[in-house]
Amino acid sequence: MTVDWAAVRDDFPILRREIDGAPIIYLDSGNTSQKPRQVIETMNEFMRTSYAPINRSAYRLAGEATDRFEGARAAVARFINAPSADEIVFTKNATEALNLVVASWGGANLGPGDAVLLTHLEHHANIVPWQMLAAKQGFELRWVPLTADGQLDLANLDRLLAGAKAFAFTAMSNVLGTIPPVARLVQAAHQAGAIAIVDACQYVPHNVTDVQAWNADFVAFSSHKMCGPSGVGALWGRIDLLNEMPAYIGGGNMIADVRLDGFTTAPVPAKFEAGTPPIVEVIGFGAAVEYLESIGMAKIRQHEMELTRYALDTLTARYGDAITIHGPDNVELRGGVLSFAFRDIHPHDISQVLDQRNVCVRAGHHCAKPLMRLLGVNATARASLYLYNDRSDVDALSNALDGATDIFGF
Amino acid sequence: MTVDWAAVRDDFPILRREIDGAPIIYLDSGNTSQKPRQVIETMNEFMRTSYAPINRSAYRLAGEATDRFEGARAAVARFINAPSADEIVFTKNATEALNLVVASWGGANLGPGDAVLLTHLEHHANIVPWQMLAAKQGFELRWVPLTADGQLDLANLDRLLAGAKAFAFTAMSNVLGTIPPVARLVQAAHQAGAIAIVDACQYVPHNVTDVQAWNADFVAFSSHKMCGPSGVGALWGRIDLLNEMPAYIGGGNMIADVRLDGFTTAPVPAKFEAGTPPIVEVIGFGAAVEYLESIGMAKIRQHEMELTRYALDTLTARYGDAITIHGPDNVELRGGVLSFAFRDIHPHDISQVLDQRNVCVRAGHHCAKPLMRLLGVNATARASLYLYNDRSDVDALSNALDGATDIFGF
Amino acid sequence: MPGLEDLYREIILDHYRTPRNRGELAVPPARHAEGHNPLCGDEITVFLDVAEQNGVDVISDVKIAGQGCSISQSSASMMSAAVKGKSVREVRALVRKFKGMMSIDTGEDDPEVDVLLGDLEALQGVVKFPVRIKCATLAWNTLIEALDNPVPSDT
Amino acid sequence: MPGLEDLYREIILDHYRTPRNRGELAVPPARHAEGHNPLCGDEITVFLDVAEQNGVDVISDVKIAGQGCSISQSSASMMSAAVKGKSVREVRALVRKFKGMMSIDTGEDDPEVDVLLGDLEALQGVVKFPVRIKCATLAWNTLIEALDNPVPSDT
Ligand SMILES: Cc1ncc(COP(=O)(O)O)c(C=O)c1O
Ligand SMILES: Cc1ncc(COP(=O)(O)O)c(C=O)c1O
Repeated sequence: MTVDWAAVRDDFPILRREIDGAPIIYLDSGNTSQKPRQVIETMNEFMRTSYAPINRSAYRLAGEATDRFEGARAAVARFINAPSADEIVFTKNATEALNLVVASWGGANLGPGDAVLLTHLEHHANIVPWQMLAAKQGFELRWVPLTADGQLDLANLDRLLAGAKAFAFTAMSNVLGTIPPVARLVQAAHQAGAIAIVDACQYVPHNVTDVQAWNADFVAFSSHKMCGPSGVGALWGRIDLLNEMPAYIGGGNMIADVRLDGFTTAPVPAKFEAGTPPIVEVIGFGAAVEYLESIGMAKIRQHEMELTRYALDTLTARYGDAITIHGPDNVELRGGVLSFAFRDIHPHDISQVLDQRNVCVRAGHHCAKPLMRLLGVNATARASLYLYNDRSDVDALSNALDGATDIFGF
Repeated sequence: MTVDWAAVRDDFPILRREIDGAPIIYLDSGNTSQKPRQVIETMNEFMRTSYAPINRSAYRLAGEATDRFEGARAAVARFINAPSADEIVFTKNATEALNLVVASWGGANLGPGDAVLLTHLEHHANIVPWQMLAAKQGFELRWVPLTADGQLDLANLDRLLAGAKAFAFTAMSNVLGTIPPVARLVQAAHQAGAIAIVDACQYVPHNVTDVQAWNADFVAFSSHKMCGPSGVGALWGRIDLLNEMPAYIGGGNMIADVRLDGFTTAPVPAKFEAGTPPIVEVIGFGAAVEYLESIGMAKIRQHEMELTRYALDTLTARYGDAITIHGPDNVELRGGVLSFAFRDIHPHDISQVLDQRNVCVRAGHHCAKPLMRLLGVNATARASLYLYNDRSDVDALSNALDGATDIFGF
Repeated sequence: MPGLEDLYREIILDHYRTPRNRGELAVPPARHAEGHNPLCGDEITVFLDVAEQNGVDVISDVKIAGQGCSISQSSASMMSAAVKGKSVREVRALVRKFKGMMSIDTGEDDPEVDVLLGDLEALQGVVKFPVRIKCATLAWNTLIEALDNPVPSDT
Repeated sequence: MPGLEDLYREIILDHYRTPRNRGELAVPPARHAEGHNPLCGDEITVFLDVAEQNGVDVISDVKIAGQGCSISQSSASMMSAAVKGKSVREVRALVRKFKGMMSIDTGEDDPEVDVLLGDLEALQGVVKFPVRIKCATLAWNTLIEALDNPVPSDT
């Protein structure tokens, strides 16, 4: 069955919003995605008719809400093919999910003489927590370098992994779109005796994800980048690791017992979910994965590959050497994230000119300053695609770029 | 001007939901509060027309969303009379706010030989984080005991504070309703050279809050208990303390710069807001405080005091010795949280019987197990009141209790 | 009260008011485990004496301590009566059967053991009240803990 | 492009293409500070030589290093031209005036100092593009940092 992409587009109310009499061309989904009416209405309806505490009260309304909350956990687990819903820990975003692993697993397992391997592709969320812990516990950080077209340079992977206790890497770069060979990296990590932590924040929204096929140990992602609400993310972890790990943040729900002189922890996942959770947001997250499933992740990936190909071709055909699009050219190896340099115009000015035509792209360092330095820039403009984008959006981007040429006089 | 409380009640769509043909009697607001249509609609409308990233992208849609987000921060600051909106750090809930203070301020300032003073009234959120840090850094925890009617016993306060570096206490007990004399406790802490950390999670939703009048150092609270969305809380802190404190969780937004060998932090409050924030939820939180302001916190407090008096009188008049309501009898000294024991019936059974008449109360330890042990119970039933409750709700509770008498045969 | 008859059957209230096998057993030789219901604060401790009889491990004695609501207490009491004297293998089959009645999937039945729920069927009504399922199963999960992961004793 | 004339005035583009006072000053004797715009990754370093002349502290030289968009770079360039040779007190007054033009409240003006924005008025159009205000003020905030909290020099 083919997907009616125009109908998909219609699911997103904001795409009908007009500024200066014309609709928005939203090309910033790598930053955060828009929400379909199915998600908005689920949250709206839930707050109007069914809002109640989770796992704390015993009346029917609360039981119903708890069932929906746990149903969303099961839906998220299924979406990434996790063996069990108990292995899904809800966090506030992917950043917290990564910090949780670093502080809890890393806090208990890393010390002087140890090493953790990262890559030059990483987002700050998968760098700074490690730097913070390394400063405290004194282990070494190592980095997988990049090839000229922005792929991981795996030539020395085994040497880099030798003696490492963890390998933490992105499944898709938010700057270059690069999709590393996740299963192969996990295998290399395991062979070296390291655990594998996957920052799948950009991957899960756009691809079929199977954490068991990856054979990873931890996988982090965020709801807001995958048609779901802000305010919630998820950590999937192998149950044996989650069971062993010490508590992360302390408070209600994560305890079995508290006495004046100490506490014992609740079973996973409650152990890592202190305090009142993002109740409405988790339920909206569940609606988001159901929405994506109703279309099919394989089809979404196909759609985005075609659109990415179209964008790469359109922009280079029209602007030739005046445009540099970073990252791999082969759309099998990349997602629909297009970071580019255009003439000598600063990305912020490009974004400004594009915004005049309602074309929304991000200009900046994309929370990946080390990568920016390697690219030799301090910012790029970035157009990022999602299921609700189509060729007309790419054309609008291409046309609007001309305006920059006018003003900056080339 | 008097408030039209029936109109207030009408603002909450869920109160029109029926189960078994009768409306819900929601008496569990101490757990989490219901949402008025003004908040639901703000979130709904924002997601339909204005959703965009915050503080990251430069196009107009993103600028607009950032302004609304920061506008909500200003609204929350004003609501508690904070000197500056920069002193409001958005967290995922009050629990995270307290963990942030403990891990960041406590992590940098507490070690062997130091002491922190807590009270027997505390919620797990203000106990467990301290126990976790104390286990790592080896300082002493001390406890302010209670009087027979559930107030803080301050007879030995100065002795308990001697040598303490922090005094962390609740501004209103979620079990007994007790409202300690916050300003006086802050002053005592300061006189002893300790900072004062106020868990105001139950206080801010129900009272006029003035953090400057309290002269506190940190104040934590949650949106979901004050008519706002789940998934967001706030920490207010004195700017000089926040400026000095090390980062808490690491990632995007909280940095000024990141290099392979380390990072520098952004100014407060960004320093403590790593990753994509709960965008929609913060904006909904802003709508919630505006909603509460439009009614007036002094009037809400007055309404709840009257209703609490009515509840205390109604229940004791009808059930006499068969009911024990914990906490102070003077409604000036307590909020509308009524924990009670009824005959010898277990709270869970009470809740079950009440639920049959759609009366929603919480049965359990209320995340305050140390306090439960002091009360000599392992659970209580708790009815908690808010602005949308009225005398009919109290009457419904009182009538439904009779059902328990029937079944358990007294 | 209409609607609650299925939950509060007379036999359940009887076990609640007059719990069987209350108390503790000396540890060791007994083994024990503690269970918590985070929802309502219920705490239960199950003590077991396991003895070999004719080459089979048998629950020769059982005691229940702790506090809880009518459902968790009566379920514990009825459980204690049901498991006393049974072989460990029969007890495991009974736990599976009981949890099955609570609509919790516990995998395949043991084809070689035949156990009957008997009085325990009175608890069937709990299924209509999903939040109470945790109360009804608390003692049973704790029993399995006491068999598989007992609290280490000091000696 | 219609709508952007107010932002990209000719004089602004001129300062962007031909920035004044680019470079560094030896530290010490110069003082310097770094500024970041987290939104777009712009980085700027302001170097200042402050010398006493007739009993008043004067900005005797200024250099700007770093990278950024047209607005942050032209604002830095125009700032450097404007502050060179001015007394520190005049410079503070100018910063207040400039930020006032950017609709940022900076409190009372200094009643005893009279400064003119001159060419800087070309940046007034930025106010219509609120996200660019941070670009326009980056150099100015960094200038104040260099005066009040310069990066410590090694000697
Ligand atoms: C690759 C990658 N990792 C981590 C993150 C952090 O996600 P969040 O901001 O939702 O915590 C992002 C998004 O900003 C990302 O693109
Ligand atoms: C007194 C008190 N402190 C802290 C908390 C924790 O709040 P949250 O669950 O929103 O983090 C609560 C609510 O459960 C509370 O009542």
